Amino acid sequence: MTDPTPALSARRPSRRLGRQGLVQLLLLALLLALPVAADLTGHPYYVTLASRLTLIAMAAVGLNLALGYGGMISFGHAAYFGLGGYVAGIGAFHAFDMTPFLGGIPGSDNLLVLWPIAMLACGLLALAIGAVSLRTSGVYFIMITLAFAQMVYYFANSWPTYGGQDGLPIYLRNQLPGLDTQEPLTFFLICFVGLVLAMALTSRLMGSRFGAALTMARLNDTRLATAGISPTPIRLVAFVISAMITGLAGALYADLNGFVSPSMLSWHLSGELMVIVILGGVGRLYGPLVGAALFIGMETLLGGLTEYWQLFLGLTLLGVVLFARQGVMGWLAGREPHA
Amino acid sequence: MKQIARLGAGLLLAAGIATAHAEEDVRIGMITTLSGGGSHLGVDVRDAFLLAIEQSGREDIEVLVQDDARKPDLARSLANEFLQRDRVDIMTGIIWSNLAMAVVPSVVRQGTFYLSPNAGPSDLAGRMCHQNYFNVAYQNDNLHGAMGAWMREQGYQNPIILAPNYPAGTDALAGFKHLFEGEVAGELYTQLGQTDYAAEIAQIRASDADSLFFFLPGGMGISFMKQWAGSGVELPVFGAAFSFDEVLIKAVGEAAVGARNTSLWAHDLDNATNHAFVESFREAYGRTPTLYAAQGFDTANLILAALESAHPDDQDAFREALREADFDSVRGEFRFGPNHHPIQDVYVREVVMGEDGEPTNRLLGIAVEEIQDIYYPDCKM
Amino acid sequence: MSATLLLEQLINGLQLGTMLFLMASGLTLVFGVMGLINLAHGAFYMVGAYLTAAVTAASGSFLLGLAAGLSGAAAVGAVVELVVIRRLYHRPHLDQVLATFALILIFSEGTRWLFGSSPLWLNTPEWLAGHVPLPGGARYPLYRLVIIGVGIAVAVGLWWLITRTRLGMRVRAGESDREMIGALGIDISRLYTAVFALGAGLAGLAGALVGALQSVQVGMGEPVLILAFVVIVIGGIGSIKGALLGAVLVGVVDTLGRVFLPLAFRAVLPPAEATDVGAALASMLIYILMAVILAFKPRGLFAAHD
Amino acid sequence: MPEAVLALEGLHKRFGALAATDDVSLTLRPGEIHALIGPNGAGKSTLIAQIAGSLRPDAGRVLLGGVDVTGESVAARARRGLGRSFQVSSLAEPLPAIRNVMIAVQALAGHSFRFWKPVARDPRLVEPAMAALERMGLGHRAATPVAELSHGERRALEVACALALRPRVLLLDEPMAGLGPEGSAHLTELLERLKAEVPILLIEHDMEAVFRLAERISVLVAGRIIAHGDGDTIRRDPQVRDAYLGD
Repeated sequence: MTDPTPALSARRPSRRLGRQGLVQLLLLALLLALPVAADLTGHPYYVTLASRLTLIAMAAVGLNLALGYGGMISFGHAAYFGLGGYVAGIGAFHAFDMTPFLGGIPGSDNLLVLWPIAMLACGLLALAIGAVSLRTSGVYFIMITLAFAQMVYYFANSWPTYGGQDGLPIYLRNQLPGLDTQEPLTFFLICFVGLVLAMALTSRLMGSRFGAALTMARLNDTRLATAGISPTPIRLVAFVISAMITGLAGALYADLNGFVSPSMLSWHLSGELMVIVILGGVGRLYGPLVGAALFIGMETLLGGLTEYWQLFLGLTLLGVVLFARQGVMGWLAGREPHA
Repeated sequence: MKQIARLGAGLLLAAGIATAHAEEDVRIGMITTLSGGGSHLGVDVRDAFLLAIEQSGREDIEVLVQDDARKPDLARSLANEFLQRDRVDIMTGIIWSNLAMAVVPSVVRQGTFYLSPNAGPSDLAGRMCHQNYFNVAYQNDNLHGAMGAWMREQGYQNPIILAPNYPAGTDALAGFKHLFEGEVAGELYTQLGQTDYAAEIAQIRASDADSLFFFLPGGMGISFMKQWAGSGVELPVFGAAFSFDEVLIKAVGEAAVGARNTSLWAHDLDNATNHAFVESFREAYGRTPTLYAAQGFDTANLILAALESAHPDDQDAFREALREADFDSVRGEFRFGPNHHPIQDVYVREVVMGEDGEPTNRLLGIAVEEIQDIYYPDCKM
Repeated sequence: MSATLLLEQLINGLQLGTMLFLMASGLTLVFGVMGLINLAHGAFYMVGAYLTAAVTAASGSFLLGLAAGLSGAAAVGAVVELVVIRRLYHRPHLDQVLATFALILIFSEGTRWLFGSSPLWLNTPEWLAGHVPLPGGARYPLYRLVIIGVGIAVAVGLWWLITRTRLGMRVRAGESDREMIGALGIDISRLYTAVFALGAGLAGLAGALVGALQSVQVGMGEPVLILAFVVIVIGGIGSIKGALLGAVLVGVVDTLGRVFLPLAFRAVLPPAEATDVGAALASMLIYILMAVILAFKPRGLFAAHD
Repeated sequence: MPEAVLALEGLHKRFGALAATDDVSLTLRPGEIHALIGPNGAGKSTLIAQIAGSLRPDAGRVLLGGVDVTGESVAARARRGLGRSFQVSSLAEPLPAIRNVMIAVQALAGHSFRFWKPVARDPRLVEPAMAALERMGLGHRAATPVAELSHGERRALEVACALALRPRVLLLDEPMAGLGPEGSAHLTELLERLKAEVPILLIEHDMEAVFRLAERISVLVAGRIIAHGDGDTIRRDPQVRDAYLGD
């Protein structure tokens, strides 16, 4: 995995590079090894839990591109997560019912068909939302993205064809040719590959000319405009790519759960994705993974201990924001050289 | 390396290890809503369920309880935890239809029994019914339909009806109209989670309706009733027990008095099982049970009764025993239809001011005898 | 559709608007003066309602409860400011979002721990339970008119506070130039605590007043919070005038949309579908309004500053 | 007389009752430095904003190389060859110096929607950026984050960023501000050499530098240009002495 910051930063002590690289490698290895071990020892529950963690992390990787690298604080990424989920759900619904979608399009349970559609749909939605929202900035941007997500949420809630608030079940996991997606470990590996690809894409993207422009748009958009590059198209494209990654994660998440409902579109979920990104470390490649691991870990562990677990979750989050400024990834791996 | 050690420790902690349990023991997994809005329903189901298990004196039953925080994906994950890690024999506890739809189909398909202590979405009674799924509470339409029938009998001709715009809401109004069989003065839909009903109340006032039927569960019902009382509109009010449980009407106060509601149970229902239940629940928890508690209590007793004749590992025998429903229900007669949903009497209650100055429900009589849902013909079991 | 019903619905919209204004004014002040985005503002609304319910039940006096709700929420606000919020002023918006999101969880579950899961009882007091006749024959609940009155009184009070008092001068200085109040030798941290407590108190007042009309339960602040955010964004963040206008706009549009959209669609669609489409669109209406306004005025109607 | 590379024609801008820019016309010809001076509050910043494109004039036109750019954005004007530096340095602080320059080179090298190839090892970006840095004497600081540069180095870096655009016009907003005498002298020398390549519109308080560098000087007071001419003309102008130099 290439580091998004330039090789030119020769000042960076090599020891620190080693530490960050080592921690990152270890994280990926653990994420891969634990579910495989759980599967071998007959604990499929942990495989499923790891899939859930992986997909939430992937959704947060998408958000991190907009929020961390692009400086666009989107409080509405649940819209893309949920839309991706609904694409998977609606495709499966029509494939199962043998009814056409919107009058003519046949349903499909082939993931190779559903994934591109999910990403396309999310990309288009983000294009529309981004084009309006990026006219604003600061708190206005936070709030207008929230407003758009709420619109989608209420729409899904009251649209009866696909279950409304009850949601839409996916009776059989959608299929990938040649693989048994029902098998927990197989499905986990699909998710894992998705996460790694999303992270690799982010890393590659941020090292490219586009990434350089996006970084400048975040740090100093006047400088970018003065150089002759309009910040808004750069941001908009980043916002769209970000939404597509989150949407793909949502499509997989719906398949994992066998279920999609408006709760995947709720503002709580947008908030949780933000929390995960911040918890892990904003604008850090591995931040979303660490954040998701912590969040899911706390939800699982505390939830079993006390019915007031959300109180302790809140206290923990508060502690992190007040005392661990760089996110947990910063604590583990040191300061990002040019964050 | 210090950081790596920290990380490793954290993940080890996260792993946790399932404890083994003896072969003949019975393990029940309960996923219910214990935190956030609407958690009093889950709390009552849990408390009554545990009370019944405790009263049975059986040491070989282990009940695991988890909070779903009313999130479908969390409920789904907890269900996996119960199925794959704890290997429970029976699951129960879900309050909300949308969570039930997320969890139940996959649980029963994987060969585990699920007994619903509250939610009864129509799909699970009809085309998605399953041999391992038993609903011990009601099908969602039961109480609304029963109120429709009763209001027709009472001579109301022109009710205006109101519900939130979501599947359970539209189902409720459809169920009401199905058994009311007449024309209604109007149908109003509110937003889910809406808190202010001034606009709807003004519309009701402006209509020529002779009565009001509404379905607004939980906090929505409280808000509506308070505002209704303040509005001075004088139509008689009807609803289902979901807006008039003992907890809710205490929060509404005097404003609830006079409202009539259908319920499958009443705390003053006259049978020995019920007397004992209400008394022991009050003693154990210091409050009057709601119908959710009654449903939780019945669910536990149904399981206990079935366990007398078979262990869940013997799936066919245990299923047969559940189907028999040979237990003393707090609501009197209880049996299952072909789709494993109850065929039961539905009662009418009226909210009255109790002797302690707090409103309470009083049984008026039976609204409809032996009501059955309308979805069972779709059920191919 | 009679003129009376339209008038009644307009008053309903106004009442929803004044309630939103009580929430939004604190939110917008806190943002305008301290640059803080506070997701936990709804918690003070809940605290106000719970304290009012508890004190009213214990003392039998609604006014006493109201006073407790208002002052209690302000006190809780001051404590939260001292313990948590003041560490966030110089942090990026992101940190503020995370910390105040955490506060939502803490307050919701803390309240449930203290008061239990069941909604609390709180009703309109007898002496406010009457009705006022409207032209055209309908009767309007007195209590709702009282809420409108309180909202207007608060708006006037805030206007007076900000334009005519020393505290207000400092607040305005804070809006235009945060460095300057420091230079004036004003104790900024006390000013900030005061402003935050004022905002929390107003939210508490809103919760207390509305608690008599709605369910007093955990999480009651969240739907209002989102509406209040819509209000201040429409009005222009930091502007009290904008908050007032935005609140009334949102209140009226939401109320009228809920009533008239389904009716309007009935003219062109079959009744069942009209209800579906109308209700769905009505629930999205204020967000559409907000998007349209921001598309043309990206900083709201009365932007004070960024 | 060669055609003006930059021309302002009758610019007006009002803020409420205040006329911040009042009928300003001005030209910049190839090979010259045209200085714009004026007391604080004269409306220099407002004027610069209108030239750069971050503020739209109420009336009047801005022409770059004979083309009317009045309706164009900052970025579009930059692409037409308008390079500028800022009064308060406007750089991406956490990034190494060279990254600030590279973004300008990147803009010149075509569109930025290239998602794959890493910039860090792209000689087409790195080499011109290094050249611009070295020209301003910053070659050895290429990898240093801006936050760690001295004030003088930052001012030089601003100019390097503008130069990397290979501009046709350079708009420098008080480049000497905050520099010591030595730094000023050094920068003055640099600009002297530069003007043959790029005409410069120089906004500056350092009168010594202005009189030494500028072929023509315009004096802006209260939004209006009250005097215009070469150094001697301006020094002798009674209005200027009265309004500006006198005190």
